[in-house]
Amino acid sequence: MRKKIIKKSIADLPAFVTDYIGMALALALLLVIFGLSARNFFTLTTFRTIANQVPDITIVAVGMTFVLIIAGIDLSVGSVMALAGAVLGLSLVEFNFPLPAAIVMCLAVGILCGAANGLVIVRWRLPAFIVTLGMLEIARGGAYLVTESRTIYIGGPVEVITDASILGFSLPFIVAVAIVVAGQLVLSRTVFGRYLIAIGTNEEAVRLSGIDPRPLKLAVFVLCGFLTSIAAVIHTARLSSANPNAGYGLELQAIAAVVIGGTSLMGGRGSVVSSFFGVLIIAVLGTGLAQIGAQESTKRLITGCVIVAAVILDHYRHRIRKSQKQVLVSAKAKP
Amino acid sequence: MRKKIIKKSIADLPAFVTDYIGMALALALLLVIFGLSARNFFTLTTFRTIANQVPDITIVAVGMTFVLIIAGIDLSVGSVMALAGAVLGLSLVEFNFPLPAAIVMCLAVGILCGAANGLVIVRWRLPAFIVTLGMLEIARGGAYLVTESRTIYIGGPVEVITDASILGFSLPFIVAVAIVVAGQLVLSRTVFGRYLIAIGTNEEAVRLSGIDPRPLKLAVFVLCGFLTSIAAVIHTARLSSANPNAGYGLELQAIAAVVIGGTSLMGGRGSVVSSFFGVLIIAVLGTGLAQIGAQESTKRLITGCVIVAAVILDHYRHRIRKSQKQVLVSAKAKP
Amino acid sequence: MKSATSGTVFRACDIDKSFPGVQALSAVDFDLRAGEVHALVGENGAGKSTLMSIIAGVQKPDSGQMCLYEQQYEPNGRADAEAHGIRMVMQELHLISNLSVAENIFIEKLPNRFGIIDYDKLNGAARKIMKQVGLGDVDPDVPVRLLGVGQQQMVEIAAGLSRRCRILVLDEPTASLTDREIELLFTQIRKLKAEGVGIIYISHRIEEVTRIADRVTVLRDGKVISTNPTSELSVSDIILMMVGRDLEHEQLRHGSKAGQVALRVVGLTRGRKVRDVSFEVRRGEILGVVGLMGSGRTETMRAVFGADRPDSGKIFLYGAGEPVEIRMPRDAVRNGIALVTEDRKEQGLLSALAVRVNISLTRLRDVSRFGWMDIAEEQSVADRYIAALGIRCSSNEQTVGELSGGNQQKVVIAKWLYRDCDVLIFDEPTRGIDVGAKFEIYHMLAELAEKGKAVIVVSSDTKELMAVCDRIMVMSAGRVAATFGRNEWSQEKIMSAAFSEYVGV
Amino acid sequence: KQRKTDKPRIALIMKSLANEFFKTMEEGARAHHKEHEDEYELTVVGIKDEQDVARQVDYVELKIAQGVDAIVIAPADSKALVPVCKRAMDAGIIVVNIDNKFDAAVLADKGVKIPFVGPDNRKGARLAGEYLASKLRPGDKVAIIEGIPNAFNGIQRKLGFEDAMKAGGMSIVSSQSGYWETAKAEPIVSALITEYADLKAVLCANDSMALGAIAAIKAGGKSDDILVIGFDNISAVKRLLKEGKILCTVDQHADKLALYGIEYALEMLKGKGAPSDKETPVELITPHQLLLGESLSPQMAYRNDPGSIGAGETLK
Ligand SMILES: Nc1ncnc2c1ncn2[C@@H]1O[C@H](COP(=O)(O)OP(=O)(O)OP(=O)(O)O)[C@@H](O)[C@H]1O
Ligand SMILES: Nc1ncnc2c1ncn2[C@@H]1O[C@H](COP(=O)(O)OP(=O)(O)OP(=O)(O)O)[C@@H](O)[C@H]1O
Ligand SMILES: [Mg+2]
Ligand SMILES: [Mg+2]
Repeated sequence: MRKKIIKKSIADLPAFVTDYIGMALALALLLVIFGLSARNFFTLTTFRTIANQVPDITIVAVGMTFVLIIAGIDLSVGSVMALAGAVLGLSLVEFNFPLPAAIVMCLAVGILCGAANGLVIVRWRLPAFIVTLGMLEIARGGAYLVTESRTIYIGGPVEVITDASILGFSLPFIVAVAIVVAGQLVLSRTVFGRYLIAIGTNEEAVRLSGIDPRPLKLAVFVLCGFLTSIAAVIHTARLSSANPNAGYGLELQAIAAVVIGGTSLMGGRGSVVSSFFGVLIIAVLGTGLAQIGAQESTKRLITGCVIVAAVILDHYRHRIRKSQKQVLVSAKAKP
Repeated sequence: MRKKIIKKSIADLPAFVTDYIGMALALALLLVIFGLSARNFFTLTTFRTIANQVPDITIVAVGMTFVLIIAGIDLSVGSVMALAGAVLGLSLVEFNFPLPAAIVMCLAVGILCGAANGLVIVRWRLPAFIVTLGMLEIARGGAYLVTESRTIYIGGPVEVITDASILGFSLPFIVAVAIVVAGQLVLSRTVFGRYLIAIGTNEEAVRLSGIDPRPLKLAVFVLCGFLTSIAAVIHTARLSSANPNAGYGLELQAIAAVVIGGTSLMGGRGSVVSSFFGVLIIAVLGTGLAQIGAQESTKRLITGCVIVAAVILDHYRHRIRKSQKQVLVSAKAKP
Repeated sequence: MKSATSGTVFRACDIDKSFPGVQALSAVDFDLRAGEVHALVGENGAGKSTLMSIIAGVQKPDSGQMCLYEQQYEPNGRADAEAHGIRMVMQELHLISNLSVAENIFIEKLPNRFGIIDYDKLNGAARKIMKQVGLGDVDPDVPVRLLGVGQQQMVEIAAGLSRRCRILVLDEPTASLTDREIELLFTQIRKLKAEGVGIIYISHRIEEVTRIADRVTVLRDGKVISTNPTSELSVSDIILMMVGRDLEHEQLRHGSKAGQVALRVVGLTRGRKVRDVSFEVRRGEILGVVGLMGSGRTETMRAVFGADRPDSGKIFLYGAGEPVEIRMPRDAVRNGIALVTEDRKEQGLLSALAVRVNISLTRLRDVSRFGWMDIAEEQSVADRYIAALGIRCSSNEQTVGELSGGNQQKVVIAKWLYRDCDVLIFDEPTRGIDVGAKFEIYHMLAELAEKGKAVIVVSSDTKELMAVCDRIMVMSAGRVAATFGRNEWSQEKIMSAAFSEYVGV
Repeated sequence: KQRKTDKPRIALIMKSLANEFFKTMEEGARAHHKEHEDEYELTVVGIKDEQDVARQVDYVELKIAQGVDAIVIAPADSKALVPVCKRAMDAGIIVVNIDNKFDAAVLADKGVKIPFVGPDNRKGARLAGEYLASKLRPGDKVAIIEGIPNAFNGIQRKLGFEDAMKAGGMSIVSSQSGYWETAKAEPIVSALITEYADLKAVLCANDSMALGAIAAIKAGGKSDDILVIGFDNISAVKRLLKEGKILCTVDQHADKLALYGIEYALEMLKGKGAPSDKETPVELITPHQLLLGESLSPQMAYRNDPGSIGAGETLK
């Protein structure tokens, strides 16, 4: 009886609340735990630190969300970020390009890598996993080639990007949030987004509905490459240097964030905003564990457990959503 | 006309030839290229070296093949290998267990990790990708914890494993080949194997046929963990020491090998023998590139291209297979 | 028909089952005697499949009891039901495409020694059972994915017949079978009857029901309307009870005002399935296509639509002298050709998404502005088609996968009606659709033709084609065997044409 | 074609050539080889990353198979590579250990002596630490960013830092691994400066991590309060030193490291000298030195500091 009432009242909440409530709860839980165990956790600096750290991975996670929604995957984001960053560094330091020109070069690299991924996947109908695994190696090789395996220190010329701030928020953070918002709107409110969800649900049915899924899929990989190169600009600016080893393991981190956010690896279901929550959870976890000075082994153990716990939580959230939807539907169906 | 005849004659070949011909050709091509460009490539020692270095990854690849066939994935193999190896080292060095007892401990760790993966995946119906990603972190943390982040030198006690040899082949190589053969037979000839293919193809249909797919899926993850721990024994023996960082990136390497071998990431299709070919291709590539003294960047670029080229080749192989199969259906249908 | 000899073996009392927004079954009583065929008929969404899946343990009822041989029966999952001797051939195909035919048939009990499959025994047993259902010419070793939908359905049936059971449920087994296979199935059913097996038989083809069933239960809106011996009922009685009104059962169309040639196909060839096929359809005309299973009808239509690349052949549209190039479905749709595919689950629907999303998919441009979705407009479009086709769903937000088979089919049709193409190809549009809806669909086809569309209907039900078509093209072994006009055809002529190419070989 | 030459064939087996430090080593060796092309033949192989120990074992085996005359190896693991090197020596190949010293206990277990030619990382770290200590007051809080936990070099550097800090009376509030990587060090340092608002210095076990530390400190607005020291003297830190963003780093003369090993191997091939360890110079690099002009040429340092060669004290 009691249970029913609770169910009912959960069901009365607007959908977007239950969409994000699980995430928000998880995040809050982490904050409380670290707030209690680290000394200076609840300070402005902690939050500024996190805000400073998340923009690049957030932007990559947005791209990854799109890729996962069409039931693809992109393992090359880390390497592509390194390559794009390397080209940015080279353009600025070796060729003395002005910053805008160098950024254009960098973005072009991301777009090209994304396009290469997309074209091969679409042309030969190959699994994205393996093609982007190939690109992971290729782009990393390219980054080594371009930088001669050296870290390129850039300094001033790129630091303007991180130094700019509006209302106390750094430019990269604002860009990242803008991309999240735009991404969510594209996904849920545009024809393009609708097609992507449809492709992720049943590509063959989309094709037989007279829509060619190939340019759309290609576009998604290009978009992911493009977003990755924006992340590369921000990453490079933050570290004032271009490192050919940058973004090592970024792909798994980004996928973890996106999946923690409830996007399905099977395609057809996902939310950009939730991915952002996923990124925040991972960032808070990292910062918190570092602040309490956890051992490497502890860090790994806890990170692993949080990842698994988050998806288990998501499982239950889905159940609630489902029952909620059912209540809604039957309420509508009655009259 | 000519084309038709070729098609026909290809179609007449027994299935296993076309199954492996693409792989064999790719391998032969690599051998020829390196034979021409490296000085001492075609020597017995080169091949002995390769035979020495493939057993552990081969065994992991067999486990991964099973996992991919049920449309799962196991990202934790590298970490689990490190953890199992660490336990092996600890048992031998700290607790002075006899080798068989230490091996039992090591295998138990693999089985436990696999079971943990499987249970969580099956119980909450979570995607294997994210659960095993969690395990990747957890097992690595465990390996650090157990070894206190140090390499444990073992020496003599484990070296007996690699030193044993039969007919000139080392024990690990023989074990690996035996596992490949057994794996292939299990997959294609046993009820268990056919159920796995069925689950990978259409889990819902399997469930509706009155077969509970959950224990089977669990069994596959346990099997993968078990095989990974056998690989850990071999790996540890080869290095005479247990390294907490062992198997870093092994998961992607194993998946690449398996997918190059034509196993589908979507499940329902795969072959253990082909995975072995995939492992060999990657090993020959690595050895060959090292022998000609390729730069790191070149190595990466070429490895990436070979991965992509291999799956493109596989695409065309499938086309041939398909036309062959269709001929089969109608040919038999006639009388 | 011989009436049942022995007593009741199964009884269900007062079964209730509701899904969110739908009372699928309310207070349903149902019983089955040994050695009888008990037919269950009703409109789409009447609750037939739901009742059967409860009996077969796939779903649990909300309330009510079931008794099997006077024993309380509460199946816990399908395997449990099978242990009780109840088997079901489900409406939707549930085959494992990568396994062989034989493996699919014996999936839950593969003959083995220490876990190693005995393929000789397996294939031998499969061959025997396949011959009984008319799959004798298929190799049991072939993976199921290489078979056509019709053949796959026969594999499902074969799987259902493969093990001894006391109760056999057949949920629309004949939906994509042609007469030849249906005869074979009936032979099997009679054999089982003689052995005392109770059979529950669901079909939308009422003539079939009157031929094979001993008793008929009519369901409407989840309630049992009546249960009567077949001998006491006529076809029109049954339809009246099902639909609640009388359907005129006469010819739908009287002469056509065929106009310009809308689609002309010349020398279309694709592999061995489609060989040098030429035909044309005019505006305002309905062309029926019949043939035996695997005769190449589906392949032909897929090739026209660009779903598969033909090896050769030309397609001319709307009387143009130049052939159009159709490389993919997109080109076909842009040229005004639509194809309602045969396999709705795999090829027609986004099962996990809402009805609204499925209907608007073909024409998103019209429910959006500058790439921005106009959800309100989309909903109103969806509601319009839901009303027009009588799709039973709780709202346009309901997930398509939750609808009954027939309603899913209507969603696919709605999607193409919304696209408003000039040439419409329907591949088995009435597969799994109830008489009422079938009638509506044929009305709709006629209406489309009236409006000047060119319509092609592929169907395995020759009688319904004869009711609605202007011309009927018969395919045999990938070739066009004959084309008949309205006054030329007869069931016999069509059948002999359908067999013609096979006899020669 | 088995082209037998009289020239000795030397194999240089490195860690990751994608790492600037080893890349520089490799280039130094290649340059040396170019100058002395008539004296020996050189092949260089490197592994993917530091975790790729097994691959390095394979490479040694490969080189044994190819029958090289000498192997100069920078082992990725100070224990796991010993057995295979012993096999090489059993096959009559001269083995010289550079960069990362083999574990003494394992060498003893295997009953081999492999000469080590390389710098004393602990000493280098101590030098940098002491320089830092001179800028701090006793009791100041400092943090260490370590390398990969089981890397011998990293452990030595951490110990050196600790030696200096203890001597100076500083308090080490945290010591975490940044995995040699910029991107991994950055969030850790960010967290540390939040947690310890009065942190005074960050000691990084390599320069790449120092880059991350500097970025974190800059983002935290503490550039003026916190000192950073690094290790390796990669090219990128030159400007940072000049700009005063990094206090000091340590140069082990990567470009010479490999060739010291090669020269030593050549000497041994000529039959001179029993295998004994050789210590190569480490040098503290401060902005001060940079202002004096380029740092002392390493060759000079090598000559000017003869005491550091040969008498390599064995470290734990
Ligand atoms: N899983 C489900 N979730 C929600 N509603 C369902 C579900 N399964 C069935 N329904 C609804 O229950 C009703 C009965 O469906 P059922 O499949 O039993 O009909 P049917 O008589 O078999 O129809 P058809 O002839 O079209 O196959 C339909 O309105 C359908 O939408
Ligand atoms: N490209 C394809 N992909 C998947 N299935 C296909 C494809 N082409 C044809 N088929 C399937 O192959 C089967 C054989 O096609 P064909 O056109 O010969 O049969 P048909 O006359 O339509 O008979 P039926 O549909 O009753 O089996 C079809 O049922 C169709 O579902
Ligand atoms: Mg039904
Ligand atoms: Mg068909």
